[in-house]
Amino acid sequence: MSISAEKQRELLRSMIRIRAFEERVRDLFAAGRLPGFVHLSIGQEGVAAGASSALRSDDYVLSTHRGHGHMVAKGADTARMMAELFAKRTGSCKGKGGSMHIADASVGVLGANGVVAGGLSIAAGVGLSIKQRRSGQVCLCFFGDGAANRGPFHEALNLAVIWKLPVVFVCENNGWASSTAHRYACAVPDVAVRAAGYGLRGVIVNGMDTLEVYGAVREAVERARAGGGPAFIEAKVVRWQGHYEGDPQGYRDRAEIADGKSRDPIERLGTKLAGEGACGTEQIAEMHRAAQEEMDRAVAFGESSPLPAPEEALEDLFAAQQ
Amino acid sequence: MSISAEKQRELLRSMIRIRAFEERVRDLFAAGRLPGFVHLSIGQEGVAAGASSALRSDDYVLSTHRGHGHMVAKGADTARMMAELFAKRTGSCKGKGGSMHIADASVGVLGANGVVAGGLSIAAGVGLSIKQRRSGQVCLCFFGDGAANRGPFHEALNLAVIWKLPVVFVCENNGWASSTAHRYACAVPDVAVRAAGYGLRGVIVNGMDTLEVYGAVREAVERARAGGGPAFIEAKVVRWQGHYEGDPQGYRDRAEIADGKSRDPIERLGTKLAGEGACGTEQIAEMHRAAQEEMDRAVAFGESSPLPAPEEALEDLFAAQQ
Amino acid sequence: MRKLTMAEALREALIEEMTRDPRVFLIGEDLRAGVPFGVTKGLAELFGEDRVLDTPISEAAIIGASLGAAITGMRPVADMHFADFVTCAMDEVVNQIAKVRYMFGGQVDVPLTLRMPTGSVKGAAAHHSQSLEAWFVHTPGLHVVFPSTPADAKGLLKTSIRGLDPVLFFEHKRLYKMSGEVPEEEVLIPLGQADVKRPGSDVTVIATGWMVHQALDAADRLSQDGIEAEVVDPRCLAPFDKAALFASVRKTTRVVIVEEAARTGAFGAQVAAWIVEEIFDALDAPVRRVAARDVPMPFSPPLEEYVLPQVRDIVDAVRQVVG
Amino acid sequence: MRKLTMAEALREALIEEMTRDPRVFLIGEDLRAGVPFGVTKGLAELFGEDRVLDTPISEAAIIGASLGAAITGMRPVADMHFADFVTCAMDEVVNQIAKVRYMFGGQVDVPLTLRMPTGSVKGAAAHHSQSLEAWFVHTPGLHVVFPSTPADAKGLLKTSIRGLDPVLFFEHKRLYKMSGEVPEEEVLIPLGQADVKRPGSDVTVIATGWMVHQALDAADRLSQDGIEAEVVDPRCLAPFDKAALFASVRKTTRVVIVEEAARTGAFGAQVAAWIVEEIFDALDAPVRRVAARDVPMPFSPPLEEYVLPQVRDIVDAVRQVVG
Ligand SMILES: Cc1ncc(C[n+]2csc(CCOP(=O)(O)OP(=O)(O)O)c2C)c(N)n1
Ligand SMILES: Cc1ncc(C[n+]2csc(CCOP(=O)(O)OP(=O)(O)O)c2C)c(N)n1
Ligand SMILES: [Mg+2]
Ligand SMILES: [Mg+2]
Repeated sequence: MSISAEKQRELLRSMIRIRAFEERVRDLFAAGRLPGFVHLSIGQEGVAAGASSALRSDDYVLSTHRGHGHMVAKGADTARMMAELFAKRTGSCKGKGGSMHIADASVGVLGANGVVAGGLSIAAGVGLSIKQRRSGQVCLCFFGDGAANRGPFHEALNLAVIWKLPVVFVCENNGWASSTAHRYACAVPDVAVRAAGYGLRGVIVNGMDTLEVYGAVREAVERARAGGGPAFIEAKVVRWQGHYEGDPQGYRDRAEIADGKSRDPIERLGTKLAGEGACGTEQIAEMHRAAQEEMDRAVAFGESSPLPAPEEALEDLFAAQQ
Repeated sequence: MSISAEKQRELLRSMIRIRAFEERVRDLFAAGRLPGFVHLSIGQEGVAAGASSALRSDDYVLSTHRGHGHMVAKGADTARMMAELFAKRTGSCKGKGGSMHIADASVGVLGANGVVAGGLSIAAGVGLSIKQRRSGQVCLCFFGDGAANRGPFHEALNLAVIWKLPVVFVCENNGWASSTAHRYACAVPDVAVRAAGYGLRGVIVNGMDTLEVYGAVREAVERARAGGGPAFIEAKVVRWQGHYEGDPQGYRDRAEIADGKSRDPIERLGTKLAGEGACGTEQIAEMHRAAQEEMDRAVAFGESSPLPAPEEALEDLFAAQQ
Repeated sequence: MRKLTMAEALREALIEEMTRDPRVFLIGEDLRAGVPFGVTKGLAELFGEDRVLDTPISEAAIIGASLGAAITGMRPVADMHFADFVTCAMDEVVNQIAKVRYMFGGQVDVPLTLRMPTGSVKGAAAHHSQSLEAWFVHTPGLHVVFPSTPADAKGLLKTSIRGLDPVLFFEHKRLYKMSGEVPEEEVLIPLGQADVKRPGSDVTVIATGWMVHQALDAADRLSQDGIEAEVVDPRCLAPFDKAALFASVRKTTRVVIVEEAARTGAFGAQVAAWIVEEIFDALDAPVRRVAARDVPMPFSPPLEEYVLPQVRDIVDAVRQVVG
Repeated sequence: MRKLTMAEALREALIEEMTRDPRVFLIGEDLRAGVPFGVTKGLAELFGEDRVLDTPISEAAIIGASLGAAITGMRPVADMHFADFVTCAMDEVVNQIAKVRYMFGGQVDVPLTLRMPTGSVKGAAAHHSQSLEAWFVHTPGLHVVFPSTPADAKGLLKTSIRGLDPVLFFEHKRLYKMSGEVPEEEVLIPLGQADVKRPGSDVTVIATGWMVHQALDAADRLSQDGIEAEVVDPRCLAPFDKAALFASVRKTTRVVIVEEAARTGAFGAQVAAWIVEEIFDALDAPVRRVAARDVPMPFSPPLEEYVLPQVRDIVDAVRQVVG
C-alpha cells in the first residue's frame, strides 16, 4: 500500500501533537495542578495517529481510560481537552468527565471509558446504527490487552461479526494491564489469535511503526465501509509511563522500559521522512514548535477558564429537565 | 482407546435411566402435575452419560438449566430428584430449587443453573480449589452452544488455562439456544474453534455416539487429573424436545427434529452392543425394565412426600442463623 | 371500550412507534418467536428482521450495543428477556447507559428503552422471579417505569420510546395476560404521574405492578368492613410523583406501602422515607410496608406463596394502621 | 494503644487469618503489587503466589471462581479493585453467591469475603466513586459490612473470613490512610453489632463509612452550641443492629441518617423506614437524611464537593430536627 508523503507528514504531526499534549499533562499532574488521576499514552502515539488518520471526520471512535491520544488524533480541540483535565466548565465535558471520561461527540469520539472493555459493545452498537442508517460511516474501537480478557470483548466481537458491522477493533497491546503482565494474564501470546474464534483474521502490526498501523487500519476501514464487516488488528506497543501517573512500577523491569523508549514511533517516522526528503528536519522542528504553541494555548485556556459553579452538578443528567 | 464391555453396558444403562427419568418428567409435566417449567435432555443422553462415566465419584460437575441427565449420570438419587420436581421437602434441594436449580453435592453435582453460562466460572473456581487442595479431583463443566456466546465463557476459559486448572469443559451443541439457531447466533460454525483462543485444542465429537463422547472425555479427564490443565470438547447433539416443555417450536424445521430422532444414542449403542454380543437384547430389555421400576419408585416417592411447610422458606439462607 | 391484554397493549405500542419512527427498532433474545411472553411475536414479519433483531445470549453486548445505537441516532427498544438477567449487563446499564450523558457534559442523548419482564411467576424460582427495580431507582440517570394495566403500559411505553432519556420499563410477568380497557386513540402518558386506581378516604395504599391488583382486591375486602382504601399506583418509580402521594396521605393520614420485591432495601423503603422526612406531621399512624420476605424466591408453591405478599397481608396491614 | 492505618489493620487481619487457616487465599487484580490501595502489597512474598492470586481483568470469572472455591473447601477473599466494578460481576454476586445455599436447600456453605473499595476519592469521577452498598442490602443471602475505623475493619474482616456465609466487605477509599488505635491482641467483632462512636442525648446521628467521621466532626461543632449528638455506626448494614439504633432513638427521639450514597433509594431510606414502621411513636420530629445528590459523581472538585454530603449539611440537618 502506498502512503502519500503528505499523509505521512500528517501522521507525524498527529503524533507530535499527542506527545506534546501528554507531556504537558504529565508535568502538570506531577506539579499537582490537575485533579483526579491520569493514564498517559506516551510511546503509543503511533496507534492513535495511525488508526485515526485512516478515518473520515464523520467516523466514530470509542476510546479507553488511556484516551487522550485518541481524542487528539481524531481532531478534538486540545484547549477544551486541557480545560477538561483542569476540571473547568469550558472543558470537553464541562468538567464532569475528566481524563477517564473525556469525549468529543462533535468529532465522533464517543468517549474514553473508566471501565476496561466498556467501549467494545458500544462500538458494536454504533456499527449497528451505521448499518441501519446506511450512513457509510465506520466505527473504530480501541482497547487494551487487558480488556481482551473481559467478557464484553467476546460478546461484542461475536455480535459485530454475525451482523457484519462496520467496526474496526484495534487492540493496543502494551504488554501490561496495570501491574499485571499480558504474558501472565492471557492464555495466548497474541490477542490476535482470538480473532479466529469470531471468524476474523487477526492482523498483528508493530504499533511503534505508524505507517504499518495506518496501512492495516486503512485497509480494514475501507473493507468495513464497503460492507465487508468488522476487522481485528492488534498493535504491539510499549507503555513508556507507569500505568497511571505516579505508578512506581515496582513490578516492571527497567530494561523493558528502556527498550521501549529506544523505539520511539515519532523518531522512527521522522527519521524515515527526513531520510527520504519527504520532510526536512526544519519542517519537523516546526511541527514540534507548532505543537508546543498549541499546547501553550491549551494550557492557558485550561488554566484561565472558570471552574464550574457547584449547582452545575445538577445539569446534564437528563435531556428533559425533571 | 479400548472401552471394556462392562463400561459400555454402564454407559447404556446410564442413558436408559436418563431417558426413563426425562420421559416421566415430560408426561408428568404435560399432565400439569409439576410446577414451574422444565427443560429436558431427551436425545442428549449420550453426552451426560458418556462424560460423567469418565469421572470418579468424588469429581465435580457443573450443570445447566437442562440438567436432569447430568444429575442422573453422576449418581444423584432419582427419587430425591423427582421429589424436587414435585416441589417436595424430600427433594434434593428441599423443594427450594426445582428443575433449574437442582443439585446434589453429595455426588459432586454443584448445581444446575438458571443463568445461561452461569456455571463456567464456578467450575474454574472448583478447579482452583482442587489444585489448591491437591485433591486429585477433576471438575466437569457442561454448557450449551448458546452459553458459548456469553462473556463468562470467555473469562472462565482464559482463567482455567492460565492457571492450568483441572476442568473439562463440555459444550453440548444442540444447534439451538431456545428459538435462536446456533448458525445465526455464533460467528463460527463450531464452538470448538474458539478453544484455540485460549491455547486449547478444540475436540469435536458426535454427541449421539456415547462411546466417542466417553473416549474424548476420559482422555481429557486423565490429562487434567495428571496436572495437564483444562480441556475443551464440543459434542454435537440434537435436542429432541422443545426448548422447554410446551414450546410450540414454530421456529424449527420438522425435518430437523425427525432427523434427530432417527439418531438415537441409546439405540445406537444398544444395537452395537447387541451386535457384538456384549449385551443381549434381553439384557437391554432388563435395563429398561429396571429403569422403569426405578422411576416408578421415584415418582411414588415424589408424589407421596409432603410439601414443605411455609415457614421452611426462611431456612437455609445462611449457615449461621440470624 | 375495547379490551386488550397487557401483552397486546405493549405490542400495539411497539407497532405504533415503529410505524411512526423508522429509528425505533427492537433488540433482544428470541424476539422473532416472541419467547417467552409473546409481545414481539410477528413483528419481524411486519417490520422486517432488520428492525426486530434476535441476538445471541450476550446480555452485556446487547445492552451495550443498544447504547451505541442510541447515541448515534437510533432508538433501540431492548428486551432483557427476564429482568433477572440484567445482572449480566449491569455495567452497561449502570456505568454506561445511566452515566454517559452526564459524564460527557450533555453531549449525547440516550433515547433507549429497556423492557424488563419482572416479578414472580408460579414456580419460576430464584433466577426468574426477581423484582430488582430498587437498584435502578438508586441509579441516577435512569427513569424507572412500572405499569399495572394494559392502558398504562401502552401509554407509558410510547412515551418512553419517544423520550430522549433511558428508561427501564418493568413489565410484570403475571400481567401479560391480564386484560383491561385500552383506548383506540393515541394516548401518551407522561412519566412521573401517579394514578389513583381507587379513591378512598381512610388509608392510602401505594402499590406497584402486580401488587396494584392485590391492593385493589384488599380494598374490596376492606370496603365490606367500611374501610375505604385509596389505591395509588405511582406507575413511575423514577421520576416519582411525590405530589400525588402526599396529597393522598394528607387526606387519609395513614399509609400502607405494597410491593413484591424483597422487603429490606426495596423501593417502598424510600417511599416510607419520603413520607417521614417530608410530611411527617400528616401521619396519624406508623407507616406499614407489605413486601416479599428476605429470601431468594423458592420453587415450591407453598414456599413461594409464603414469601410473596398476599392480599390478606395487605388487609392486615391496613387494619393495623386504621385500627 | 498502638495506631495503625486502616490499610495496615486490614493487612494485619489478612495475615493473621491466612496464617491461621491454610484455606484462606486472596484473589483479585494487581494484589501482588498492592495496586491501588496497598493493602495486599508484600503478601505474596509472605504466603506465596499460590495464595495471593493476581488475575486477568475478568471480574465475572474471578468472582464466580471464588464461589466455586468457597463451596469446595476453600475460603477465598476476593478483591473487587473498585466497588464500581461489581457491575461486571453482578450476576455472580447476586444470582450465584447470594443464592446457591438457599436454592440448593442448604447443601453448601459459602465462606467467601468480597472486599469492596468504595466511595468517592478526590476526582476519581463517575466510574471510581460509587457507593453501591444498598443494592446488596436488598439482596437476600449476603452480609454487608462497612467499617469506619482501623480496629473495626480488622475485627470485622477477621470475623467475615471465618464465617460460613458470603460477606461484601466495604472499605472506604478515603479511610485507608486514616489511622486509629488497634489492639495488639486478637479481637473478633461479631457481624450485626452497631457501635456508638460518640454518646449524646439530643439527637441520634446514624452514619456509615467515611460519613462516620463527618458525623463526628459535625457533632463536635454542634457540641459547641450545646447540642449533644449520639453518633451510631452500624458497622454492618446486613445483618443490621436495629436494637442499638432503636435504643438510641428512643433516648434522643430525633434522628439524622447520614451516608455517602446517592440519596434516592439508598440504605438510609431503609433505616428511615425501619424507624417509622417500628418505633414511630418514639419520634419527636421528622427524620432527616443527609446523602449525596442524585447524579453520577462529577469530576470537577467544586461539583464533587457539591454532590457529596458535607459536615455542614449534617450540622444543618441536626439543627432542623432539634430546632
Ligand atoms: C472492569 C474494570 N476492571 C478493572 C479496572 C481497573 N483498571 C483500570 S486500567 C486497568 C488496566 C487495563 O489494561 P489494558 O486494557 O491493557 O489497557 P492499558 O492500561 O494497558 O492501556 C485496570 C485493571 C477497570 N477500570 N475496569
Ligand atoms: C443469562 C441468560 N440469558 C437468557 C436466559 C434464557 N434462556 C434460558 S435457556 C436459553 C437457551 C440456552 O441455550 P444453550 O446454551 O444452547 O442450551 P440449551 O437450551 O440448548 O441446552 C435461554 C436463552 C437465561 N436463562 N440466562
Ligand atoms: Mg495494556
Ligand atoms: Mg443449545
